[in-house]
Amino acid sequence: MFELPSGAEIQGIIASLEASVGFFIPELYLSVLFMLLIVVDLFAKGRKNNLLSITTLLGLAGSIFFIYQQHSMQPGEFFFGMYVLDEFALFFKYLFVISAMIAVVITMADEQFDREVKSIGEYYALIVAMLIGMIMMASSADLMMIILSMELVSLTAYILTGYFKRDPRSSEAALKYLVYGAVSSGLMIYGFSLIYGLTAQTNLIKISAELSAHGYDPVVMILASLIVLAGFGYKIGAVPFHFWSPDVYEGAPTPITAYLSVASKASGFALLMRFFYIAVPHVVNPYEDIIGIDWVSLLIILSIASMIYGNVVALWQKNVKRLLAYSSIAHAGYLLLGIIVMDQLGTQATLFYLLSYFLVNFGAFYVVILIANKTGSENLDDYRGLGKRMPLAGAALTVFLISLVGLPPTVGFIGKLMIFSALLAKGSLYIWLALIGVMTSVISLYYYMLIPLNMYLRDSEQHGEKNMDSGMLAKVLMALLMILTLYFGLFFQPLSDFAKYSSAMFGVKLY
Amino acid sequence: MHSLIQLSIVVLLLPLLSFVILIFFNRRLPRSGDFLGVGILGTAFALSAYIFWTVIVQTYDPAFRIAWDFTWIDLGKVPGVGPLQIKMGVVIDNLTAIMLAMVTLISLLVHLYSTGYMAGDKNYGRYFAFLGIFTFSMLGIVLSDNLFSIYIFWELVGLSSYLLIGFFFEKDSAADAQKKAFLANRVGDIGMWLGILILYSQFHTFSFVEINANLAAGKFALSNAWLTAAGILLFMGCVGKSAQFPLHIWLPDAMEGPTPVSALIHAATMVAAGVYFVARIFVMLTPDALHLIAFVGASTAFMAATIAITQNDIKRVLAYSTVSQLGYMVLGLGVGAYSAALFHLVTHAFFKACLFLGSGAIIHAMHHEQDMRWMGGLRKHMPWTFATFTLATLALAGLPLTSGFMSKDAILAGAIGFAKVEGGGIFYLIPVLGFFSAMLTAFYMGRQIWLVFFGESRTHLKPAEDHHGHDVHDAHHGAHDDHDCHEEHHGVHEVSWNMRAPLVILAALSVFFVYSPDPLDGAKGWFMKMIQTPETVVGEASLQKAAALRSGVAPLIAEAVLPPAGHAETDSHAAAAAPSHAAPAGVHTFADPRQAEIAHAAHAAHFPAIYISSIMVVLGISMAFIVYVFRIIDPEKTAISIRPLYLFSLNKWYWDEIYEATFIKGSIVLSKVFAWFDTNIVDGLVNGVAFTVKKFAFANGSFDKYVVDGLVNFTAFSVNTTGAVLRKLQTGKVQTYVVMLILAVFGYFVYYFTRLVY
Amino acid sequence: MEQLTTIGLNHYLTISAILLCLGLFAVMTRKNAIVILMGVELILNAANINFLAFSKYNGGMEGVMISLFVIVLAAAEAAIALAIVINIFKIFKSVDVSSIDSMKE
Amino acid sequence: MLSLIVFLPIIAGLVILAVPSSQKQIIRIVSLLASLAQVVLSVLIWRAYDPSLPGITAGPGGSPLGSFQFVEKLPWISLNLGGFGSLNIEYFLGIDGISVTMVILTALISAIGILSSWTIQKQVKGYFILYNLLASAMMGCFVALDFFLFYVFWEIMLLPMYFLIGIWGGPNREYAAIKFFLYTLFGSVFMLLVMIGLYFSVIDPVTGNHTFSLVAMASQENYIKDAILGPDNVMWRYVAFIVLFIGFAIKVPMFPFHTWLPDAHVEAPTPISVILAGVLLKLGTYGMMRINFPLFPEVFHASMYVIGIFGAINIIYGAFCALAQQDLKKMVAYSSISHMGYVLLGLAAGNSEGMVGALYQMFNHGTITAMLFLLVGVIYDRAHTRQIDKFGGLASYMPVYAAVVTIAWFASLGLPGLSGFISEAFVFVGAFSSVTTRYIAMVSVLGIVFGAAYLLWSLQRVFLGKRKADAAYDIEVGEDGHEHIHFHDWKGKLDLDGRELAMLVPLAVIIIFLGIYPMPVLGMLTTSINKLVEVLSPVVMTTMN
Repeated sequence: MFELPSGAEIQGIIASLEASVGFFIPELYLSVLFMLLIVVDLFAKGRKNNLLSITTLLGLAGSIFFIYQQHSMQPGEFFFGMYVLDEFALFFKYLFVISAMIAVVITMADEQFDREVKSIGEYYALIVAMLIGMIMMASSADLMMIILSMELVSLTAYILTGYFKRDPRSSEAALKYLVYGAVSSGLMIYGFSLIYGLTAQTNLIKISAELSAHGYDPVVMILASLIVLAGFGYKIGAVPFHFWSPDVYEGAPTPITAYLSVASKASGFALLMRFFYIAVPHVVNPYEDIIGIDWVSLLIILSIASMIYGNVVALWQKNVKRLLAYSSIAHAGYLLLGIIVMDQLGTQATLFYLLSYFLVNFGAFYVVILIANKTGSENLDDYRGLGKRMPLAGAALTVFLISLVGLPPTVGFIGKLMIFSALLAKGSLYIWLALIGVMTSVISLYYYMLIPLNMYLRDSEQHGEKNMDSGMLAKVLMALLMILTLYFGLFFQPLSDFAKYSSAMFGVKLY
Repeated sequence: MHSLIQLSIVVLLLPLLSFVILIFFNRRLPRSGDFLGVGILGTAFALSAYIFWTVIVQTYDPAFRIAWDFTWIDLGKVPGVGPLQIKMGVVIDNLTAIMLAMVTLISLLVHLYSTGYMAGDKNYGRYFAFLGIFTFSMLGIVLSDNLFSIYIFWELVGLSSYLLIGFFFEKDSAADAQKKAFLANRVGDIGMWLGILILYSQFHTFSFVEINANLAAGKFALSNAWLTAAGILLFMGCVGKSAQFPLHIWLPDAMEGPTPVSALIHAATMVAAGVYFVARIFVMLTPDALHLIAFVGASTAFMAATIAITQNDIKRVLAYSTVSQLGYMVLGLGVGAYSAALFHLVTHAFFKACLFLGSGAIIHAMHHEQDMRWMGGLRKHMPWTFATFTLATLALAGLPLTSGFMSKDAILAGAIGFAKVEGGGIFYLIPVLGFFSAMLTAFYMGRQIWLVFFGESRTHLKPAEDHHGHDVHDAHHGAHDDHDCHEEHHGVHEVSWNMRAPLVILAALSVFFVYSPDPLDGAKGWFMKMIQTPETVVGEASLQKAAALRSGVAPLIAEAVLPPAGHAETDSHAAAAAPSHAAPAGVHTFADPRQAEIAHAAHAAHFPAIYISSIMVVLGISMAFIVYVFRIIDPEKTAISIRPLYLFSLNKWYWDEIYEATFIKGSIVLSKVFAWFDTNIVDGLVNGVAFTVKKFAFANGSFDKYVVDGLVNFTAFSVNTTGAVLRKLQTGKVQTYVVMLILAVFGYFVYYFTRLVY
Repeated sequence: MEQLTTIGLNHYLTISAILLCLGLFAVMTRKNAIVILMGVELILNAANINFLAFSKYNGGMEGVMISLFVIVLAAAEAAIALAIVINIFKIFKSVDVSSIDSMKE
Repeated sequence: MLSLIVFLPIIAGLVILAVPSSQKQIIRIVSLLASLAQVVLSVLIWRAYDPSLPGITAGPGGSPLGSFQFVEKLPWISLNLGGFGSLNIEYFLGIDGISVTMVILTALISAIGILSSWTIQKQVKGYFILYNLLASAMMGCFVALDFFLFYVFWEIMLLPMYFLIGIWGGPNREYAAIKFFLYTLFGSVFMLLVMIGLYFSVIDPVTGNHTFSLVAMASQENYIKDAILGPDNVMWRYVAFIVLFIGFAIKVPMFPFHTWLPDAHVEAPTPISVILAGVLLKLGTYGMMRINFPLFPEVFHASMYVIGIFGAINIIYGAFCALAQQDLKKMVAYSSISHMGYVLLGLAAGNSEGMVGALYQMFNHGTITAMLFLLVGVIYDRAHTRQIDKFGGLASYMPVYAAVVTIAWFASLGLPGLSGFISEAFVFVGAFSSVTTRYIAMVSVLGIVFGAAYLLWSLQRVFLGKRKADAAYDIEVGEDGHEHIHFHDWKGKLDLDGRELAMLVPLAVIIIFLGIYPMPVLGMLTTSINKLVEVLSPVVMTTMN
């Protein structure tokens, strides 16, 4: 049935592979780092080894150099269309690498690790592995790469979630994550198989061309789209595919929660955007799309449900991590708004929002960790009176939360501004979406402000003389994140320009 | 600027100076600075007297008028109107000159009197400060050349009245009275303010001259009903300030203030300001408005008189008499007897001030006993007071040879003439009420004189528990320690010179020759000659013009809205020159037929009015004699036999109770309802929304539960039931999550499948 | 008749759909974590059958490649899943998924 | 100049940040100096302000700076948005007649608020940092001419306010603070959408780019015809106007969006009440005058009647609610609602008299209500209660206090000779002259009576008469035979002390002076208001009918 390739063809394949490897250096480098970390771990046995974490940090920092070099490369496909390199992917590479670095840093700060695990062991290696998976998710242009990279991310995430083996909540979270994730990705793969069946292609661009050229059976296409969407929805944590996320965020080690809520979610968005923009045929006006795969209305429902559900349910949360989990569901809704408009401005807005969310969410989780180190709790009630005892942490957390609400002068406000601008730039078409967006953000104010409310407006019951100093390094980092949040809220041009630059995606032209 | 204008401004500002100095420094000045108040007022009076001399005596021209104004607020070039300025200004004409002199004179006398009466009060200095600001505001009203500044000073007069009524603010009754006075005045003021607004909205000016000119030119673009409404609304200001029915209720209560204040403010000047104001706007009043004014005046005069006959408090009798007399003045203006009404204003000011100061002397001497039932026989102890009080009483009752006789007669003559011209019928009610009130006046004043001055002292008859006068006058204790040692009536003696002198001066001013050589005809005197009824600007002619302009094609805005100031006079003079109606000698000629007829008829009714009113006064006095002197009819028994009527009068026609039950209770209930509405419904709705949002999260816990009305309850309930189903979903069991995942996909699929099929 | 006698694409697809449903059914209803994991395997294998079938009928190699990778993935997933389940059993002394619900709402 | 006056408090806040929190006096003095410098600057601005320049829209020849004064315009953000041109946000400050009065008011009230904050003992450092942040943001709102900048300042105000009420407030402060926050945010998020919509609808005539400049937005010819808020899109223009109006109305606060105000006032500490009533409420009506009305003149024209009705409801409803209050501060809060109703009514009139009255009323209400709240604070400091029926007869024992109260109370009820009267009078003059709002004005004058009713009634119950049986103070007969009163645990001077006089006397002087001679303020704003009226009425309105 299949003919073996001739020698010349093999030569060509080898040449192509050799050429492609040149575009794959950061990933290769990170893979080396991954293995190196395992080796280092073997040598350096320790409860919480700074050597290991610093190696990770340095290694990750080194990868930025390689990623930076890719700017000069021509955007394009390689590895036979399996993989692309474009500004869009580069954006996410930076985002993920820095996320991983921050995850490492806040892991170093988290004292829970000292209590829970004997050895930090392969923890950092797993973070790097997850990073590789996410980078590949952002660059995949082929169904097979998508499956592989997504599974890489998922599998490492399961392990990291359950990393506190003796903590029942951590284990429970891992199990739930595992079952839900496995089913979702299984369904997604099944959906891919249907798409493959319809088009006989696995490359996104080719799928798009095939669908446009020959048409398709709408019922099958709906089914395939829906179950693929289930997989993506699970990754971005959007309603109604969000169910895993509150439990997992609550149970996972806090650095992992932060990492998941920012980087993993962003990778899901990267994938969604690429798949959505490229593989799905659409014309400029989404309402003229072929019935049956009206992805825009699919995403609209997803988005509205996320914004409302996330914000409304968050009102009742007593655990700060869980509260932030629901908030992250809501933010997935806002991010989807930017994708819905399906134009260059929307993409730019989404990317900007991701940046702001990345900055702020890490900041918030970092402070939560620092507070948990001192109080040993993530419960809202235990935040009482903290504003006085930890003034900088309180101030920083307040700034982060304000940014999450989307109030000036924080970067979160600019994010919302960009998203709503993208919506309103379409004229009156999406005004109602913007209305839901702003209304739900008012609701969100209430639960976000519960934290400053407890920190400042209420006095704590116990007057422990406990040392509440979180250390110089932590303070500097906290202050840095806070100042960045404020600075980019006022002078957001660099971020925004970067987002604009990064909105260029190979294989599709956005207007 | 004319030198008289300059002087008048000095006169205006002097009392203000007195206020400023005394309010800040009274505690640092010797004698709390009373000499300063008296001195400043003396200067003011001297200057006013000079103005009076120059204007009335030297110039002696009925049309005398000088004015000066300055731009107070410049609104720039207003779109749709053009350059717009709010001006403030001073006008001096004969009326102003007379009023200036009158106000400063009475104020000076009251200042002087108060140095005796108020001596020893702990807030002595502040008292004079308040008198100063009152005088300032009153002079402001008198001098104003526009509605806006009149309104300003009008309110300031209200403030000073408020401050002075509540001078003994520790007394709850005083505090109540001051609030009542201010609020009743405010009710009137909003009417006045609306009237001003109607005129302003048409002409974009507050100035009398410009408004009159525009009205005369027929530029009033709204219907005549609006014009009438404007007049009536402006008159509401007078209703409040001059205590006309139905806002008269505050004036008797205002007697809670110190008696000299009652004399100055609540008898002579402030309450007369309302009448003065109606005189100022007289020319803009349409016949309909005038009718209403006349009826209000007549009913006030009658009602107050019927109340006065049963009151026991010496000051309350005088207060109701004041209301009644103010009714006369308003009646006079309403019937078009302009100069008569103003004449009565001035004469009444003097004799009523005299009466109040006299009663003050009595009260002072009686250790703050105000109930006439426990007085009596004071004639012997207080001859000066008795003499002046009696003279003023005669003037009030309207006996010939007094000033009151002339002015009241002129008003009643006008009323008869008016009734005739208007075609009789209901309009005859006005003179009838007027005459009847004259009789009642004579009766209750006779009663008062008798009860107070004649007979034997009845101090010992006073029930002991009723002896509360002292308690409420704590403030005076210090001053009257020397009196208190004389337990009984023997303590009563004549007051000191500084209280006596004002009485004498005021009494002297109640005699006829001050005003007119002929005791029977005020019209022969200088006053009636100087103050002549002005020509209306809303007569037939201008109303027709206005109607023509309204219906006509001429675009109003295109025309220059404001003719140069002063046109009004030339217009009216030109019109007056036209001999449209042959007028009898001594009667001012009018272009407006209605005014001319009334003037004519009033002139004709002069002597009938004299006869009738004399008869009425004699009747009244004889009745008083019959009842109180000869005791032919026993007042107590009569009171019992006509008890309902007696109570009706004693309780002041139950107006206070009616207002209490309706407006005051109503407002308070309404305010409670609104407040409840605010916290429960308006706020509750908001909270309800928040509540619903929270319920939607199907969780429980405490939330700021405020009032949840039925609607919100229902919403919460229905959301709750939905929540009960939804609650099963988020169980923490991962399999449920998977089920939800599948369901979501399936739901989506069904949705799109149906869309696809249909 | 041909539909019944000749094994065509639709037969593969039907089988895979049935497998998928069985897998989902297992995941949704079974208490035992291990059985749930088996359900997941069924889902993945359903996809594999699809890929292979389509690959055969479309004439490309991609489906075969993907199914190979998915098999490897399934193995990796199973390994991790078993590790987690063992850990769960250590802590909760049970692998009954429905009883592990300490975090909710 | 304007940048300086805006950022002075923030600079002070940064300085305070460096001061150790134990040095309370230094912290206070730094804040006071900054606010006094603000006052000085505002006076300089007042002196240098040229009242003949109208402002409001683009100046002669379509100058993008308009005829604004003290303009500072710097490019701030310039983003390339691909197909949508470039996003230009400017740091654009400037003042005209509308804002210059508000700038002066803000500087004044901020300084007085600082003085009033002297008694704050709890977390002084944090308090003054937040206070200064608030002061800067308020000032920024009034001088910003770029919508984006305005919005940023507008939102920055919320957080400090939340904490100032929430931390230093009364017993129910959590509820009040979050209520304030939620309400205001609810209003402003819609403003955000309108802002974006306007951005896409307006072209800067000079650069040809979309712009946030309020000056460009105020000229209807700069709108793209078929843009979302362009002239063709009538429905969305109405919607935008309404939501923008609601956003500002919440701040005003207009019935039925007012319920946050009584709660916030009752719970807030005195200086914050002063700021809230003195400046923050003005932002609502200022926003209407600066943004809401000139940007949508035809919608404004169509909705004058409705705005007027809401104004009347505010006036009368507020007065009635005030009448029923037992808490003195709550009464003053409701009186604010009533008085802001006058502003709304004046705006609804749409003519110069009404608008001048409205703007002047904003200024006067700022000073008068500040005084009212300060006075309530004085008695609260002493008695620890504000229940009206817990006093009585205070005038005898605290004569100076009673005198100042009388001035403030009468100013509030609109007594001539005090500034509140002139503004109320102009509001009525304007409202009555406008055909649209004539009957509304006729109803609203009832507010004058009820305003007098609740003020006089409270005055009587607190100051006049005799001590109530359950009063918050005791009467003692001193050695000299005179009666004295004393409040439990109050160590300071019984009557007003020097600091309190320093806060109250300047306000009283301003109130009296501006009541007698209003031109110093009115002179600055008439040109702008006339221009605004022109902008608002495409066809020259006639008030003759």
